[in-house]
Amino acid sequence: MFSSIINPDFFASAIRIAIPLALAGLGGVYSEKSGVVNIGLEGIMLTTAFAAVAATNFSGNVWIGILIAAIVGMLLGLIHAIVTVSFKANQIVSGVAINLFASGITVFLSWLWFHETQIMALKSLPIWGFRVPAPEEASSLIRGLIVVFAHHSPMVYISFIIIVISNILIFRTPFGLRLRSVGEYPQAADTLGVNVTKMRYIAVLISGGLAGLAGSVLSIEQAHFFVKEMSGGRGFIALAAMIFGKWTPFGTAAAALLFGIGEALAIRVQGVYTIPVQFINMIPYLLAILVLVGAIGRATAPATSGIPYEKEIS
Amino acid sequence: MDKEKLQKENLFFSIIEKITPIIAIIGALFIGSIVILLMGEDPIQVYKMMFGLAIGNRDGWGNVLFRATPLIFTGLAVAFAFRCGLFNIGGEGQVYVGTFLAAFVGFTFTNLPAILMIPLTIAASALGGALWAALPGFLKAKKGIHEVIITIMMNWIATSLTFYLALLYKAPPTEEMRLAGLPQMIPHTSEIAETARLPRIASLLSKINISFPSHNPLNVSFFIAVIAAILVYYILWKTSLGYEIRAVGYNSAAAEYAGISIPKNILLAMMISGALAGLVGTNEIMGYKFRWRQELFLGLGFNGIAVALLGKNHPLGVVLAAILFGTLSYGGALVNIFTAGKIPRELIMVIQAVIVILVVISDEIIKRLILRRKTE
Amino acid sequence: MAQYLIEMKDISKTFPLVKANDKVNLMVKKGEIHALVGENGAGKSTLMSILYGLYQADEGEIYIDGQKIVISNPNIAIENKIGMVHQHFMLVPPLTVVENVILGMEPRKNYFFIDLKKAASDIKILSEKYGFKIDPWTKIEDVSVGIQQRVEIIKVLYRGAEILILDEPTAVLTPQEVEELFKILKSLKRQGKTIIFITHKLNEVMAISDRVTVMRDGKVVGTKETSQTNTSEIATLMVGREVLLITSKEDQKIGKTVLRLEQVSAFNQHKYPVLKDINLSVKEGQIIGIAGVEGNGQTELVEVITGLRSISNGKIFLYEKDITGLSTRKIRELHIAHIPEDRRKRGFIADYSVAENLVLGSHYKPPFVKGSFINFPEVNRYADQLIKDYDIRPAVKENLLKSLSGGNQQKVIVARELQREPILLIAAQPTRGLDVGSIEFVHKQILKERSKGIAILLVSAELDEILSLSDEIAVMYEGRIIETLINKDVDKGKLGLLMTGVYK
Amino acid sequence: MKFNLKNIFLLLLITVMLFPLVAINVFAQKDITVGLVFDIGGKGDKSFNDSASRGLGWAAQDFGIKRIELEPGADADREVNVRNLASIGYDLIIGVGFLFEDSIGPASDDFPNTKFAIVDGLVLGKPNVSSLSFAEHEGSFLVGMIAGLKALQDGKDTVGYVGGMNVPLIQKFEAGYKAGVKYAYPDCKILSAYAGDTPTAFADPVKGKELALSQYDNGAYVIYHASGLTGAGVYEAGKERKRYVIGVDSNQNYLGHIEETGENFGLTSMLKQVDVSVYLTIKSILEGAFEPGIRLFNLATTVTINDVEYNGVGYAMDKYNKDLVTEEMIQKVEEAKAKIINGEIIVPHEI
Repeated sequence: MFSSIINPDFFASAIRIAIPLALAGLGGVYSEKSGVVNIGLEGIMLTTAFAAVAATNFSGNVWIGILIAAIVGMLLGLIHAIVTVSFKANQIVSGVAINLFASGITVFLSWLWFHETQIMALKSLPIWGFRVPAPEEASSLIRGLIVVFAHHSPMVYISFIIIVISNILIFRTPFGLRLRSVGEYPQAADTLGVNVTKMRYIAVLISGGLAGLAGSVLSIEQAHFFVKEMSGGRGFIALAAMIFGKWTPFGTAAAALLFGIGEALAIRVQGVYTIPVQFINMIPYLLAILVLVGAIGRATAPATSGIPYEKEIS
Repeated sequence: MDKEKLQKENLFFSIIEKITPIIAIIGALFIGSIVILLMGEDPIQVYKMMFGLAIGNRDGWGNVLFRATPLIFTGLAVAFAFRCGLFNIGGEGQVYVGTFLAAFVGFTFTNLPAILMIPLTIAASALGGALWAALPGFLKAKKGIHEVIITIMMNWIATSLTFYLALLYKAPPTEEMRLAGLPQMIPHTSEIAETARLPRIASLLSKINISFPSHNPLNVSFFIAVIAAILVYYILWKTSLGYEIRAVGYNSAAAEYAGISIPKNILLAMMISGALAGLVGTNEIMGYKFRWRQELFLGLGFNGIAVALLGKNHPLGVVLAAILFGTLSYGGALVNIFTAGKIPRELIMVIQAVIVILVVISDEIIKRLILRRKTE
Repeated sequence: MAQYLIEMKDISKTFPLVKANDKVNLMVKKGEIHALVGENGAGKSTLMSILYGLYQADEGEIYIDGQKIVISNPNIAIENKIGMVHQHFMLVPPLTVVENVILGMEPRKNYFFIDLKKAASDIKILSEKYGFKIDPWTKIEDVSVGIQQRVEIIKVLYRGAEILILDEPTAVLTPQEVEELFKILKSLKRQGKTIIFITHKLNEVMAISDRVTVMRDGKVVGTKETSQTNTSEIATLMVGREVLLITSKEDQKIGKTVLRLEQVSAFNQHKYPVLKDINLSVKEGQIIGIAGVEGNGQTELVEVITGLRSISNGKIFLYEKDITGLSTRKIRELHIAHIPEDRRKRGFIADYSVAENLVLGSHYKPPFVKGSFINFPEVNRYADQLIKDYDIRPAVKENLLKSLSGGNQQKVIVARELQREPILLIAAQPTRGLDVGSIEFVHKQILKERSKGIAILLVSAELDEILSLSDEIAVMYEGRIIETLINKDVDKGKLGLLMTGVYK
Repeated sequence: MKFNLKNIFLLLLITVMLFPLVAINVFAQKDITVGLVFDIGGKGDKSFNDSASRGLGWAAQDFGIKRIELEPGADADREVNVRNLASIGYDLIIGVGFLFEDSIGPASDDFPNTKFAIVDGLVLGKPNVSSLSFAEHEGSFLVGMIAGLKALQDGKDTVGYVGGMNVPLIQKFEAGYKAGVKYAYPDCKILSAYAGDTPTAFADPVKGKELALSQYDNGAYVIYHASGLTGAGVYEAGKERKRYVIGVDSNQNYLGHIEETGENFGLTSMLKQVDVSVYLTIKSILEGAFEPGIRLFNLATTVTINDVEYNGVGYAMDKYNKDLVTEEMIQKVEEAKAKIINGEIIVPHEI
């Protein structure tokens, strides 16, 4: 019974589920490190999930779909940045507005362009990596490792690379240093000639772009479909992962993996034990709350996250 | 600066600030009309149809107010919490739990007379919402965990929990269903007792010989919503409780210094907010469908946020904004019908979101304009 | 070479509601230490922010070394070798010293990465040259204020600054640290650097500067050679009238013990001990001054007495009644008044009206409530009375508190607290950031309360304030009261040494 | 913008006054008019709603009717749509999904001259409402047999089932399917899972894919999905793992086709002929033979539309799966079908 739940496929499944969470959570990291809360991640994921499918169908190429998703994500990020950085409006309000907007615009455009509210992507991403050998050909360890790590779509590997690059970018480069300082103490950064507004724009744009990739993973890679409201709250779980991951790329990715494991577990526990399925479905969310309760006190948000930078008051 | 000039300026300030939602609405309709143009339709015709059909007759008004009612509750919920510096995104879950508890009381205590039953059911819906908001409130008050993410998680948990309960208390199959050998499709609870139901406006008006379409869903719950709005106003601005809640919202450090308990007020504000959201049960359960089924409530909590923003977190504003959203929602559905599906309802959702964004932006622009003017 | 290194000509800058600089002219010679003095709000910081490119002047011109330049952002200031050490340190607490220093002009390796090693060794070299002792790898949040200031100076020097602007650098330092700073400044001057030194402490002007420019109400009212002027002349220029620097104080009969702390200890939010075995008592008619460098537990001391912070050990007594662990509200109900140290943060609710702020903390009790409703007629009557009694301006009770000047905001707080007929007054930094007139007002009120026989605990970073008001002075250092002195016997030097924990 | 605004207000005013007039003139129609209001999920779900839409399309082609398709948003939209279509003179209004019980019930009293039909729901005792019901468990039994036979043929021991929202309606599919598998292959293990508790469980392909992958990885050889669009994810998983999928409602066999390799993994589909029921209902009105009450569509129902014979429920055979399902298997299935029709086999509709 146990081995039918916890096995290599289980971990592979956890990784797949974690990828969009990790990408969007990473978007949250960039944005919050710069001092901008982005709860519009959810809406950006939804919109870009649509954009990816639409662009794939128009162009006949999945990579163009993914690219367009990233661009659309950045455009929504740009809106968030204009509203919150330039106009200094409440960041949560702006994020909520983006989420509302996403729910409407995606269904609206799918009616307009495709005359239905769920659209199938005409092309899908290939699976990369080694062929999983038949049981008799290889030891179970090698088989297991291939299943867990070497048999995914390209976006999984691209996401790994993005996570590693982000960690380097944030902690080892001038850009990262400026990013962190802008979120912690924008006045200080400003006095040293770091352009706070520019840094925040860049960060929120990157955040949108990453959420866009996350959206495209959902629709192009995982579902092969766009369905209304398909982001299903993953943007918010991504934020929880970001908090639990202490606003670092690796931490966020690890937390996303934890949620991936939680959901993979919820999927597999069904039918095996006689717990009502409704309670199993609560697992990821209960996990998120427990994680947040546990994380507080150990993690601190960037000091000015959520607060617009007002130069005049000094 | 002399007193008169100061007061004049304050007046100018407050007038401009108060009409930003109107500017935003006009802007959003303008953007909407560009979209309609791009779709090859005539925006004036569409808007004419939308507003004409929605508020051009009694049936339309009834439907608009009926749709506004739950939004008033969820809008008030968001606004109330906001005054305490809290962002209650958990309206959705609080609505689920509150409405379920109302239904539960409604179909369980069927022997009580209406005079007990109606207040009891109303109290149950408020209590359900309040309880569901208590945990995020508690975690915020005691541990400082941001309420936004917790309330969102609580939404999903409420979805699953109430669904489980709905299965547990699902209505037995009717005679016809048994005969046909058909199971109940999506579970809903039994209907609530007659004594727990709120009368429809149509039946009240017919007693005083005013004609009103009898099928119109508008019911007494709308007045409960208006009363709730008035109560919220009085609580926030006229009582010491409201004074404390707003003090915590404006400046919690100063409130703490003045001996105001921050955890207590956060918990209280969150629970009152949840109770307001839970009161949606008066409309949907006690006044409309008389039984609980999950998809009745989808999206009410989130639209409440938009309503609160547009209403500037003021009860009167919330009521007006809810009526506007009710109009857009009902008008949108009608436009969808009368243009034979050419103009989808989702256009309305886009317009709503644009309104919210524009309210947010125009507030800032106007603040700046005023500042600049003052400097000169 | 031009006669002046820096020439700021006819600089004007208007903010919403205030004209911060009005046709200001400032001339600074190369290699001098130029003091810029004035009261709070005189426009010193604004002028320097313009020079550093943080603000743009509405009109006026700036010449550096005879060249006209437009400083539209700090980068241009840095390019022109201007550096600024801000009053509130511009350091990012969770970052290390080296990260803070290089922020904005990071040395790179491989075009992409920060070369932290090179940066750290550069900083080592710089700090040795000027005699600082700084570990580049520690985090800012872990070092003392004095060290932080040195990091700020290094930050400026690292950018190759020839002109250093120091905005009230001594405000948070002990007298010993001030000495150290002055040594550093003199050594910088020897290396040919030009220094602009903003302060409102006249003894510092006399001790360090070559020339002094005095500002008042956004205007320059005079520039003098320091050697050819004296404190009273500068003071007169500063305030525009003769000032009474020492408040006269009558003898007062000391009564019963009002407040007594017994072995009180407390932690901060990181479970780090911030108060250690505090013993303290305040008697009727007595002012106990708490002296010490900021951040040595004064804030926490006030917080534990007022119930804002729970204590880990010890007891607090009011008239020998145990009040340990009571809520803030209960403590306020025992007639303990509290003028909080951070006015903006704790003292009032900026978006409430004057009237609403005047009942803050009493808002739940009759006569201000009837049932659970607020009794607005009574609140308004009370507000009008207090506005008149304490001369709060403008005398409009409906005004939001945020629209008032700092002095009037403080008057609202003082009025509110004193009107509650306190038996104990805790005044923390009661005159911080106020103009001279308001300071006099507050001091008078405090002494008036003393003469009524009320016990007063005064916490202040202004040594002069402590010295002129208190009967006894308790010196705090690292969470302990290390010495209690009778004011008459105090010598300032000894007090300074105590504040740095030298005498133990 | 200003001009625009003035216009809007002016016209608004005029509209309010002229509303009754406008309504009559613009929307008066002469042809037979049919309104179709979708269930949650909406058009494009590749199964239930699309099937209804297809039936309407057939009727439009054959009879030249005028039609409108609407997708309700909030719950109250259902009633608004039904009522308004009736009030502007639509002849037949079809509500797809049992959720229309609440709105069609009262509306049918207020509009006695309008005909209504409800798919999957029951509105009884009204002379102008037809309730279209389907014996999904019977169809599921047959595809269950195919799944079992396929596993047996290839020497596998496990099949799977993925449901959408965990509700009695969908459990009916599961019950029939399980019975069918056991009938054909008594030792076969059956895995079962549901996508969730909300209507979105019918539209969550991401979840569907993970559910299916977990079943495939635990040995399932064939998975039957009754989960609307969530099933799109099941097909994705099937193609990825090279295992079989059974579709639902419409013929979804093509979803299992991989263009690049020409392989097919859509084993068959359980057909729930909503299209047929919609078509027949429209036809009955044209012929003046509208039947109120329950109309049950099961294996015994036989209809011929455009020279194609349909049952009320059934399984799909086409070019995609003709090589997957052998003649022998079809023969066995047809035998069982006959037994169900004559009552020899009683298919359970509850698990």
